[in-house]
Amino acid sequence: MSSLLLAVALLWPLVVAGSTVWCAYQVPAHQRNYVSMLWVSAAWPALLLAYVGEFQWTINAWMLGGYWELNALSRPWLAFTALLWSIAAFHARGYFAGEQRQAQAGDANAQRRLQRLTLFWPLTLLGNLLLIIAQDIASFYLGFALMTFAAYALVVHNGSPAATLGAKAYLVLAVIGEGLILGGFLWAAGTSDTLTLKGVRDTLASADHGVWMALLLWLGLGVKAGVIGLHVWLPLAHPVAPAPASAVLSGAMIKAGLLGWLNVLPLGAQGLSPEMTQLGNIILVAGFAAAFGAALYGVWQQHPKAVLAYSSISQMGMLTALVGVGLVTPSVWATLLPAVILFAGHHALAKGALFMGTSVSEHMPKWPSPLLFLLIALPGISLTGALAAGMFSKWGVKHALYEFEQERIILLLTWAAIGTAALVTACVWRQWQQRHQGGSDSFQWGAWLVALLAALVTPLWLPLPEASVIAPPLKEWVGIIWPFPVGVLSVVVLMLALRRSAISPPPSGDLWWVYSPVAIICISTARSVAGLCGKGKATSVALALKSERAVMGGLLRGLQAEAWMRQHGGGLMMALAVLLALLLMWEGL
Amino acid sequence: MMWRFGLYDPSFDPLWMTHWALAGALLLPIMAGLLGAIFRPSRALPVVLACMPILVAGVLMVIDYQQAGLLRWQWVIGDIEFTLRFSGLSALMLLITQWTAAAVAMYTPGYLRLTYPDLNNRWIWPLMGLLVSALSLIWLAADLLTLYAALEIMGLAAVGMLLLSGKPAALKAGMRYLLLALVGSLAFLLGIALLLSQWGSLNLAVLVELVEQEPITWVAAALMGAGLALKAALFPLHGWLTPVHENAWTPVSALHAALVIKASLYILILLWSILLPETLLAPRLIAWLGMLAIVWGGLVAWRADSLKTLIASSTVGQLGYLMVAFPLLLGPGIAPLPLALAWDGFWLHLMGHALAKAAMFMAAGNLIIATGESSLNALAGTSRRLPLSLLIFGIASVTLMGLPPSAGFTAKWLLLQSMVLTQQWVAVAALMAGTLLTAAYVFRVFRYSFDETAPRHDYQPLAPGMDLIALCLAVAALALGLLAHLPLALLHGGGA
Amino acid sequence: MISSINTMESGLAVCLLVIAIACLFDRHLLRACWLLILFALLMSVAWWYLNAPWLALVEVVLGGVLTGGSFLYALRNLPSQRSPIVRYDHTQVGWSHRITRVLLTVAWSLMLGVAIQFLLPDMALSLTEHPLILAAVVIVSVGMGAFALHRHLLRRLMAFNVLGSGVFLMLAGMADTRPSSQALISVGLVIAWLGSLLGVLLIRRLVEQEGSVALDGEQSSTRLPS
Amino acid sequence: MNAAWLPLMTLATSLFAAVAIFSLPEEARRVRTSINLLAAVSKIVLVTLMVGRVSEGYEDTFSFQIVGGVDFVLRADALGVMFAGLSSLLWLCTTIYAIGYLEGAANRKRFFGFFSLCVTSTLGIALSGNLFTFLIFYEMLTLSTYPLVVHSGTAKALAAGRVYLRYTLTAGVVLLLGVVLLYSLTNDHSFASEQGLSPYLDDHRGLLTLIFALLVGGLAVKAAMVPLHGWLPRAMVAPAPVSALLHAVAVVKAGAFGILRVIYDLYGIELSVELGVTTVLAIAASITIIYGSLRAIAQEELKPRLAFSTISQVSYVVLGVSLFGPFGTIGALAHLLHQGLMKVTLFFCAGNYAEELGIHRIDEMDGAGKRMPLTSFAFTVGALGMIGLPPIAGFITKWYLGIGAIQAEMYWVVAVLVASSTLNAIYFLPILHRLWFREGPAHGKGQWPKEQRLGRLETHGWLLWPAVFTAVISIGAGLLAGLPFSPLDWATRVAVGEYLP
Repeated sequence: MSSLLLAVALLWPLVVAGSTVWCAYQVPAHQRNYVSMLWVSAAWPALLLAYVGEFQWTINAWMLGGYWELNALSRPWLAFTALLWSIAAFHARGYFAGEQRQAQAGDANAQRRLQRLTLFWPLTLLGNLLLIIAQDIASFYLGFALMTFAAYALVVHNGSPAATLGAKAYLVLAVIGEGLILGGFLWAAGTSDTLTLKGVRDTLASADHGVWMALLLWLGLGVKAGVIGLHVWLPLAHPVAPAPASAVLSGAMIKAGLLGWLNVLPLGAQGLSPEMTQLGNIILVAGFAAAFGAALYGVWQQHPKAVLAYSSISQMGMLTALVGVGLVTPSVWATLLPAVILFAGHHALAKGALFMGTSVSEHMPKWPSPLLFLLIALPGISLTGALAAGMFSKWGVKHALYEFEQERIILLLTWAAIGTAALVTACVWRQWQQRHQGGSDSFQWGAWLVALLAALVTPLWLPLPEASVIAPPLKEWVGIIWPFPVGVLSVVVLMLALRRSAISPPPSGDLWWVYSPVAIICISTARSVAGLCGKGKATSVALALKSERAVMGGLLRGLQAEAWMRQHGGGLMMALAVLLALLLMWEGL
Repeated sequence: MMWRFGLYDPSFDPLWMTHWALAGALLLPIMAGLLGAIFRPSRALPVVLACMPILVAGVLMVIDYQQAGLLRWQWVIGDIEFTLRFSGLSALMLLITQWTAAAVAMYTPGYLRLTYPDLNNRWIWPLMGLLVSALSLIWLAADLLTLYAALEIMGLAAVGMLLLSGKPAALKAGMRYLLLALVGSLAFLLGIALLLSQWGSLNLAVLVELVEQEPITWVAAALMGAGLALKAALFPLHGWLTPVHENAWTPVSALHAALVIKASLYILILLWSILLPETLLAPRLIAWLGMLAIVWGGLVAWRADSLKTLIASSTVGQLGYLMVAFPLLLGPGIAPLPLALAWDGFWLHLMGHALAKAAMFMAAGNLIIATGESSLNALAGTSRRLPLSLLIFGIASVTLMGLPPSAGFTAKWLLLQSMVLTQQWVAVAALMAGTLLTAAYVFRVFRYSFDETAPRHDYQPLAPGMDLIALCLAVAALALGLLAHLPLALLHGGGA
Repeated sequence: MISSINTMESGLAVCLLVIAIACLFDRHLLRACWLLILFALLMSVAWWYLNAPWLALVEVVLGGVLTGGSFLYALRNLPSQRSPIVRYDHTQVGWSHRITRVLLTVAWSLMLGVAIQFLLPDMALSLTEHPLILAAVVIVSVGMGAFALHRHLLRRLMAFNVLGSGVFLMLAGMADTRPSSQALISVGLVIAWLGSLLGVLLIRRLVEQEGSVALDGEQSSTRLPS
Repeated sequence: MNAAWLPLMTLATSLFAAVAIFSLPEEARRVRTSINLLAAVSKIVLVTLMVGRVSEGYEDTFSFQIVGGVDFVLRADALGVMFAGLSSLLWLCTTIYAIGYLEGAANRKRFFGFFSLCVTSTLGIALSGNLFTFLIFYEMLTLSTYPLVVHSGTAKALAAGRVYLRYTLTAGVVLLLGVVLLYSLTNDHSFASEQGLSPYLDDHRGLLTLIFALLVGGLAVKAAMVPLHGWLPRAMVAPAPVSALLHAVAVVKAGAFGILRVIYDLYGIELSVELGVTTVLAIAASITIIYGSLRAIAQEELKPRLAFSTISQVSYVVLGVSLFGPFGTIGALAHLLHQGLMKVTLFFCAGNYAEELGIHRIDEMDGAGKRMPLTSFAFTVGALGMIGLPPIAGFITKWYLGIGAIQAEMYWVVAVLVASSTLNAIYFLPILHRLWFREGPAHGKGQWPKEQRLGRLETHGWLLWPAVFTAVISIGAGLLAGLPFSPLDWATRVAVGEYLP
């Protein structure tokens, strides 16, 4: 039964993708319904699968040997991912309603864009699902790659120069990330002859060069998870992607990197080498750097989705730091893990809701504005930990860290929450500034409301282990809540203070503008090297041809000797006879 | 060495039927030739019928040889002794002669009908018969008198055939050939004279016993070597060859290149084996000349711009392969294994070349008839119109290039292995270079023929079977490579 | 008596040698032709002298009458047609060409001389012991040299005939006139006659068609691209 | 029980086809097509039989003597059957493709005749049981591909043919020398012999190294290893099916397969490592991989870019061979098959673009995905497979090569692999981007260079389906690599046979 459901869960997105292709060639353009209910349903079987229970599958025929599992980690992960994808699909149905009308009216560009998006959406979903349930390297890598590359189409959707740039940044970093991941996996798998993620984890913990493999994997997966330095694609890609795509990109897909870490890094393993602990520290520092840096940079952004992208970086920074904790003090990990999952799940839904909110604020339904913007802000407030599920997840983390006396980290996390609050404030503020009335669709705001609700009650539906969700005791509430008002205040103060001054906002994508000239120089160098190779070869060929021509000329002159030999046949015969006789005598006498 | 040529006493006398077979093999060609002169066959069928008894005679002799081993005939007529021997080598050469000549004869009527339909062409038949008889006699002869007479008859018949086309260029070429061939045989005769006066016998088997290494042997060997080298067109005495082949009729060129020059070479290697066993320098000289021949023939062929010149020059290069094998066959201190390898390779190459060269000449002849021109430029577009002729040319050239699977390859393999074993690296290099040069000139032909930019439409149709005969020869040359152990078994059958 | 025999033999040898050389180097072709016939007749005398009367007969018929006739046919005007061949050889050869031929001739005579010295040890004592053989050696060498030297086809053909006779003489001189050597010589004579006949016919045709009496100067037959 | 007829018949099917085609007149299109297809299908059946026999543990051998000490041997062993399977499968695809491609063209008789000969030679190479037989078919391959390369008869084609011959014939001569040296040293040496050449190691170390250099040097020309690769990009003037077959199976693979044979079956892997030649080979292969990729980036036209990609990709096989260890071997063997499938797909697609739309240059490909979706899908599969992305077959081999490199402790090889993958991405992804994400003539911008409507579908069905089929197989070979008789499974079987005799 579960296997059947698994098959359906994985094949259904393919069927959906196939149906979009079918429609493209068989249904006339004006009747084509790109975001049909069939399309929306792509993630449903997977969502169902997450609630069936824990299972294992071994499929020998699959690539290098398939080993899939729904366990304590992957099941909740699958649940929130599939849920987010389902909600985002609903949202998309509303979001793209206008574009669909254009397409049906005969706009070829709109047709093309929608066609592309609806084809790659289920494929991206498929990759995401596969990497969650995969416990063998090949499947994980397949899922990861499929998701990564198919998502390119989601990012590039509207085809504007900004979108092209965002998609390019995304793709370049994705390729680098894939390379790093492959390198890490190869190294680990080659060292210990394993094909499963668990085997990789064990190898990382025990092998001589484990820390380097871990570093490769951490960085490679970190591209997706927005580790500082590799995060540049997020603020470039998110603002340009359509809101539902941003929602899944930021909610579900960047979590794939985190899931990868949880799967392969030897978190919580005992007896780690000092180098590994060192790596943990680096991860910790990088995480917090991202958490704070993104907040400080993000509040200046103009585009609400760019702000949200930095918020994602910041949030992922916190999660990165928690992963670092898992390496530095392994003992804490067992209790920390459920909290991290909850954190991730909550962030996924909340961030999804926030991104959908940006589209809602652009097409506001005829609701009272304060209510609307309260609702828009709500998942953000939850993210800061001041409310509902956010509070639970914050407490879950703090609780685990308290137990192992990691006060410093708690302090830093709390400060980071201030950043979160600031970013949320900035985002809502920007949305308010850029709000638009009209063009709303019930699917659009309906899905958004569902996401909002789901985000607020995350612990209720997330299939976490028993008793892993602890309600924060009342006396801690202040400690959890206080960053929110502080963050809001700081932004308000900042905005008021800088109201008159004309500071141009820094470009989104920060380090990209450093990387890209360097990369361009590198590529042009490679091109010129290739050109030089070609030129060198051409010269050598020309030289060879020239010498060949000279030799041929000489040869032709030499061949005149043929006529000479013909003339002097008799004399040559005499000479040969004499020569032979002389040789024979010479040898004989 | 001597058992290889069958110069020992046989254990059995020939059967009565073998006598008849011998008579048939030696005389029937002449008679068939005379018949041909009378009836002037214009189709292949009567020629096939005429060839049949000759071929049967040859096969019968080979069968007898396989049953009885070496066959020997000896007649004494007025104090003059005539000796014939039929060894494995003779068997092979006889077969190759008869079958190649038969193929050429079958090709001839169609060729003549298309090109030279006048009365004069009847003379080709008796000359061809005479040539085949003389060749058969050479392979069988075991005394110098018979050898000399047969060589002379062959030479004159060959000259006659080459002159038949009657073109001024052909006459000139034939004149040069005539003069040089005559002088070459006089040098040969002078050698015989020295031998006869010193050892008092013309019988090769006797000479084997008597000959000692002394200056008179050497001078005789040198004279014979030079004379036969001239007749065999060994480099650098090959100058007469190219014009002769270029201007003669195609079947004549085919026969000449395939067999006639090989006969002189055969006599050369036979006599030197007797006179100069275990000699270092003279065979070395021949080998060095052979290396030059490979390169030179290849170069001339490469730069040639007429098809027949190309093929004729290629003969010079191909003879070089055989010359290179001289030190391996005659040199001192050659171990039995490389000697055997070189021996097999030598004859295999000779046979393969005979078949392939005949096929190549015929294919080229067909191309020339069809296009009406003999220059390479005229070949443009032939790959579309005359694919079969070109394919035959290709198959034949596989043998010449020594690419597998062909007799040329297997022979080259054997020679190479022998050279490697005796560490003659320069010869190895020459063989390698020869392969490349051969490929260069062969593919030049194909390059022209694949050119589709010059469309021509006026191709003369060929007579039926002309391509087929050539194809059979070419394929035989290929098959000889894969089935090399069959002829080589015959070659070994005599004494091992 | 030995000395008288030697005188006879020596005289014969000297005559043969002189006529041969005269024949080889006479640019007047008709005269050379007659000299060749005279040479053939002297040869038959030599055969007679060497106790080979049948060979002498064959020589007269083949060498003198038939071969000589062929050459005369080439040169003389027959009643029906004029001979196309000019009766004087005007062709010129270069000095280097001549010198190499002379050197080669000397080398050949030395080579043959060495062989004979081993064959007939008494020759070592006195060169005149076997004057016929000595003459034959010189005739062979000079004939060969002349063959390689001349450009005129008819003269080359004559040189071939002289060379052939020299070879036969050497054969008979060294190996006696035993049956096998007589057989060899007879075959050689027939071949020489046939070759000469063929050659003469060819030369006539060539001169008629091309007007040239030499093979060289034509390089068209190979068509080497230049 | 020795079914000697099996390898012989497998070889003979295409030989008979060649003879039959040559003897048919040019106009007999229908009969020729039937013969082609019949022969191709029956060959696949025969190869399948052989696969069955080999998996049951038989090694069917056909042999006869050529001359003393030299035999002609055809043997169906696991490695050979693997290559034979690839060639026969791709022969069928390419034949179908070629029939469509040459619809109405001139000289089809010649083309298909030599095409069949070419396949015969390839099969012969696969099944040859000793070096002599290998050499025979190796040279036959050279000869039979020449008419295919110069098929169009243009000056460019003829020049390419000349270059091709210069390289390959010289290589053939070098190879011949190596083989002769080896035979002089050891006499007839079967590929099936267990002990390799190690008995000669002590006395003839230098000679063995020299022979190795000659053999591999000769083979490397066909395998297009830098700097002996010059013929390959030029040979691109050949018709698309020829390029496809040359690149995917016949010529370059013959070279690579030869190197496999030399190392595994002739020298034995231990001896090769002992001689230190594998390291040299690995370095040469790495240089080729990087150089080929770099040159590919600089190409503006589609087919030359694919050609340089081939140069780079084929050396993966050599690289895998030179890694001591079962994983490298598996990677090499599997790549032999996988690269064949993927590259043939790419060339089919390139041919389709050229035929249907007249596209030769990469910058003409904008938006072709809309016009020719299935072709572009196949192309995408091939390209992604070349980059090494899962689930396409290319990933599997890259994976095994990487593991092999790590187990052989040659970490720089991993760097080479990663760099090559990145370079592959750099030169393939822009094409894919153009295909799918740019707007071109299909969206009403500009015109195709030379558009023809060849069939009811996006192009002629004979052209389309082979490409799609090989693309699907490429995915299948990656996705279901664990199935029995998949390329990976068979490669593993061979490798296990090599390492655990």
